Amino acid sequence: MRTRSMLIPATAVLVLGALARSGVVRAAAAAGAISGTVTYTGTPPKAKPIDMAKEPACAQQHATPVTTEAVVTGPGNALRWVVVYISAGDQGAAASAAGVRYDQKGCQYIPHVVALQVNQPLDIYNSDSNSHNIHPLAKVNPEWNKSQPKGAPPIHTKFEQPEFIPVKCNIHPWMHGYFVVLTTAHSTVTDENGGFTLTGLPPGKYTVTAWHEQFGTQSQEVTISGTETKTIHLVFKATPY
Amino acid sequence: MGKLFAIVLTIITVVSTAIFVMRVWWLPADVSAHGPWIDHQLVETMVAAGVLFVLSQLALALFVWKSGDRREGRKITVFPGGAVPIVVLAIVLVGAEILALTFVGSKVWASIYQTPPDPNSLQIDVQAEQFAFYFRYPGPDGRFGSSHPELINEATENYFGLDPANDTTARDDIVVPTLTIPVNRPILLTLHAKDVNHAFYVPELRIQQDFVPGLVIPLHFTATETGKHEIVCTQLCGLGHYNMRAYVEVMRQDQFDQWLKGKAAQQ
Amino acid sequence: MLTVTSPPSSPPRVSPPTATQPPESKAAETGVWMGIATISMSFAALTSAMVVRQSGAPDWQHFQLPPILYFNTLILLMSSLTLESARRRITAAAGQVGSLVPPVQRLAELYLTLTLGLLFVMGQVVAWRQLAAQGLFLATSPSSAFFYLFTALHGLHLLGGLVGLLYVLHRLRQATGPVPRTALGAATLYWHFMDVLWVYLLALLTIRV
Amino acid sequence: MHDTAAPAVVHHHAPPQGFLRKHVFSLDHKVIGKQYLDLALVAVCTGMVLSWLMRLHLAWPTQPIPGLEKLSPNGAAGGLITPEYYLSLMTMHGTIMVFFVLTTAPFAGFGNYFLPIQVGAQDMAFPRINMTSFWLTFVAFLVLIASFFIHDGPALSGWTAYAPLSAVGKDAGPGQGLGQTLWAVSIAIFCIAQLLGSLNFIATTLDLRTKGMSLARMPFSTWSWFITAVIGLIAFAVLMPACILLILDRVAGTSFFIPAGLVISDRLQPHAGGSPLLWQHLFWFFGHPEVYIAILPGFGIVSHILPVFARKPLLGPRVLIGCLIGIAFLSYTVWGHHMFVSGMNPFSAVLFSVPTLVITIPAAIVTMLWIGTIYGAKLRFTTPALFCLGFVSVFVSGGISGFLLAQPSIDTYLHATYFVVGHFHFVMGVAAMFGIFAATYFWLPKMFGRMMNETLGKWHFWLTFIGVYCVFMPMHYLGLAGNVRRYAEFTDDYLKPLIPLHRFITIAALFTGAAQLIFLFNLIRSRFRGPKAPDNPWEATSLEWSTTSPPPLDNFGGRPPVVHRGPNEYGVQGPAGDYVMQAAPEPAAR
Repeated sequence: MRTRSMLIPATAVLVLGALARSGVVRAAAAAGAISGTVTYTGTPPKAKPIDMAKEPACAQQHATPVTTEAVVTGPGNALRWVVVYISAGDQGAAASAAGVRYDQKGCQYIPHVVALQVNQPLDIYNSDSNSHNIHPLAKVNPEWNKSQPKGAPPIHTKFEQPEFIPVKCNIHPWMHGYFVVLTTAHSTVTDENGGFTLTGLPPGKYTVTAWHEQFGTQSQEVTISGTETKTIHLVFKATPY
Repeated sequence: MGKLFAIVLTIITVVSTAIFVMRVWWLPADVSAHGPWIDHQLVETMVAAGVLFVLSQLALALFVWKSGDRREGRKITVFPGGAVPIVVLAIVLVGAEILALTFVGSKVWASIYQTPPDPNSLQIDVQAEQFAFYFRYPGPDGRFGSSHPELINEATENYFGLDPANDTTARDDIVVPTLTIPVNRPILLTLHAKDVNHAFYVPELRIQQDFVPGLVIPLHFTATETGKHEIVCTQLCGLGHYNMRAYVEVMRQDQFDQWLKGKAAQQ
Repeated sequence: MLTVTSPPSSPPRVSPPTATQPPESKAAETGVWMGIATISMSFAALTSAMVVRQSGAPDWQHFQLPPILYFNTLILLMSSLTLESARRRITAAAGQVGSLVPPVQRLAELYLTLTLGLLFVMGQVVAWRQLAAQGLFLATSPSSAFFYLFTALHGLHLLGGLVGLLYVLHRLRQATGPVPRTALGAATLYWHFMDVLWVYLLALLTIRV
Repeated sequence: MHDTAAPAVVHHHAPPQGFLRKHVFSLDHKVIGKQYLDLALVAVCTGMVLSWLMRLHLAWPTQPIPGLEKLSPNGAAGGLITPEYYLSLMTMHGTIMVFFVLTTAPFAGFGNYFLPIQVGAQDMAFPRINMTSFWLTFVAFLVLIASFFIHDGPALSGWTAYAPLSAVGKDAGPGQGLGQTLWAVSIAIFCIAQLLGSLNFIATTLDLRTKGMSLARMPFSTWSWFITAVIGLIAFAVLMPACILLILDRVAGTSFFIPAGLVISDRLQPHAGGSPLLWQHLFWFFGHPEVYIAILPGFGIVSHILPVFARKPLLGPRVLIGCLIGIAFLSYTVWGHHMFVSGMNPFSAVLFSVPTLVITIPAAIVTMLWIGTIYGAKLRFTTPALFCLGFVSVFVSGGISGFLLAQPSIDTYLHATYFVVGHFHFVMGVAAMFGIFAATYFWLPKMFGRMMNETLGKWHFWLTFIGVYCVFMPMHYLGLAGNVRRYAEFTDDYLKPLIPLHRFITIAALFTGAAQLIFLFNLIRSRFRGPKAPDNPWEATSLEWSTTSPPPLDNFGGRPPVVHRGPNEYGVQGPAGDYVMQAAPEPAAR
């Protein structure tokens, strides 16, 4: 796997470079944007503190215990870690050659959720002084499970099919994250205030979809004309358990 | 060559035995109520086995030393009495040792594993999984919520598959990754494994027991000293086996009550 | 295991046979007895596995054995009878007229045994298809799993016996050489064992499934 | 049994023509024996390299091993051995060593070559089955090795392959996909091969003995191979169906070993009702006798070789054979001592503990017989003699620690620690290897007609003898300190102080391993360039020394030997010296 995954980013860079020069990838001229916030109604589950007693090296890194990240809320019912993306209306673009960094630090995934395009390189690092194993529980893409000891080189990988892939570390059962692999290049993950911005959208009619790992999906139709920035608001219904 | 063999073998025997006798590497101090029996049995057996070890190695060394004798005309000599004394010796010596070990050993075993747990035991539910242990206390209501494998979700820390939405007894269950117990109180663990075989091993507590998925295995012990020790998995369970551990923290009863109250308040 | 007594194809390097019939090695028979021991052990292990697996398992699913199995049993028992009769006749004939090979028509019972053996295997396949038609497959329930496992393993061993019989038949049809009495005896012994094993398995399956 | 029976006619196959028939698909038991030994040589080199990698990783886990990334880009990225790769190395080391070395070399290899000769037969009872048996073993080995070259890597659930880890498939982690299936298939094939081999050994011993070779006159090595074959016939007959059940659980969705409600890596498994303990019972019913399959040929080899160099008869020959039979019988009653902490009924632990302790009696008698044989002997310190003496010493060292492990109450502490690792490496690993070395130095002159170099042999012995004690004795100390086995790294606080001792073991293991290169060199050079060996270089009595070195195709050049006495006639006035050969017609005078 490693040799293959080493080769593919390299080829991707070459191909994309050629495409960019030949003008196939359109410049971001005359493009609009969609921004907004994601919030919830109802009672979300309490974020639970994580006791990392099992891995003292990690426990020491957190002055106050970190909490579970399945549902993270912010001021004004903001909802964090929601993937917002264009699910329809996108013209399609080749995979970005820019690698996405996924880190393991203090026995946490940083970031908790990463949105990727199909075939976009993903580089997984271990910044801890202990081993981790990375286990993307893929069903459509090939599943793999691999240890990354302290000091081991980063794992370079990519996914060839769109899929919402839970990823976990079996050694530290609390470590959970998501690789959200999408066909579109237009995707983002909400910040601690529930905010997001999708940029570089040429005029046209789009469906914007927001996905949350516990609360499912919400969609809205948006039409962009010119270089305007449309603001939308997406709301999830939360349940305590 | 025979003399060389005898010397080398003697050195090996003496050095090996000396390291045992001097206890350069030895068991950690025992902190359990049943541990002294095990330690006693272990030392007894070790002495008996050690004597046999030294005797047979030295006999081998001695005979080899002597049989290298190359003097002209030396005749071979048969072992005095032939094979009969050897058979008798082996049966009597080893047999007596076996009888003693079985008799005493099975009493020790029986007193630990074949006795029912104390009815006043503190019951704690244990879930072993790839690659961690989780411990569950029943909470203020004194009852454990029932476990549903299909509800196990580690992303939300639901390691036992509890159903707080429908099962009220589950809502106050306390789940922690560190086995916290009061000193001098009988503890009854009920061992569950959610995926593969694991084992519960605390050298200081002189306890080792496998988790078997599909079975609930009771395990009881009493810790006699406060302190913090490592619980490690000794049954190969996959890539993270070496890192499957937890801590057991033995506290004074009042500290424990305090701790439990604090945990209950967080639920 | 029946290859031992093939006729010498080169001048014997051992002391030449003094009698008309060289002493035949009993190794083939010993071999079959050893084979019987080991096959029995394997099935004993599987039986204990079945007992352990059934005890306290909530997913044990009782089902009706396909009736064709009893018919198959009859066929297999008959094949044992024909084979035994063939063995006696051929051995007796060989004893009377020295080491001459019996005429081909005396082999009719052997052909019949072969046919019955094949028929049994086909009958077992029919039983499988009937079970499958009921929706009972290998992984449906432990009871069906053990059924398929036992019948398949027995069937494979029986096919091994058929190959052995074919080999003996081939030897008997050769015009030259001594009658391979030990080989025939060994093959017959094995075949009878397959019978006994099947009756045991059928009883086990009837009681437990 | 057939004392007066005329030699049976078996060797019917013509002298083989062509390379393939002569050296590859040969029916000759001698060629097949050599093939087994060559396979075991390849296997033991592989297994040893694996153990080096493991030891290096345990001592210096963060130190990249140069070149390893090229060998295994997936398991050792950056030259660092990942935990799963470590477990794969460990699993493959155990499987290769137990099955393809300790079973293949002393039993199938030397047994194939020398059992027929020692009973005066021209070949095995069933030469074609014999050939099939070897080639099945070979295929089993290839299947196992193939798992190094698949994406997921080899199996990692240990040579014991405990279910459900070994049964549930790839959800349980790397190595639990195709690698584990290949493991199970390989072992199932190996079982068939060994069953056929055992059957052959038994039939040959019972039916092909030459005139005058009564059972009581058989050499001790023949006895041990015969008894080992009987053990194997039963043991592998149980492991094979167990492997079939495991394969079905893995590929056909059955639930023999997988209970209901398992959640592995967040996935509820579609299985129900199976029993993980069932696998353990089936496996150890095979597994414990397997220990004796590995070591009993060593017993026979030492009992056969020791009198030759002691120049006196083995003490208590009948007692020895009685003990071997007793051990074989008892070996089937003790399997549960591997499962004291497995969650089986605590009462049965006591039941299994008693025969486990009782089995030490015949083992102790045998050891004392050897020591008693050395008493008052005129030892000739050749390399095979030294390895026999070493065998006795390491067998005692390994066997004695069994007293502790046999008791469930002590096993509660020592189970699954390095104490166990030290114990079984001494008693079945190193002891059996010493038996193999003794047999090689002793019989190579007969097999290839060339002597091995004595100086190199003695260097090899001394380095190995001291080396194994430096490697395996400290493991007992680690075990006492509670050091858990099968750990890829020692991250626990209480294990960290033990790492210096691990480093000592690693260095000792590297040195001991390097000493084996002397053996390898000696073996290969002597095989082709060694000085010519006479027919009976050691002045031994058994039938293999009555024929030429190497023996002709039918072993005795058309003159089957007639046996007049047992193999134990040393220290007597014989026609050629202080011994009388089994085939010598003259009466022996004491």
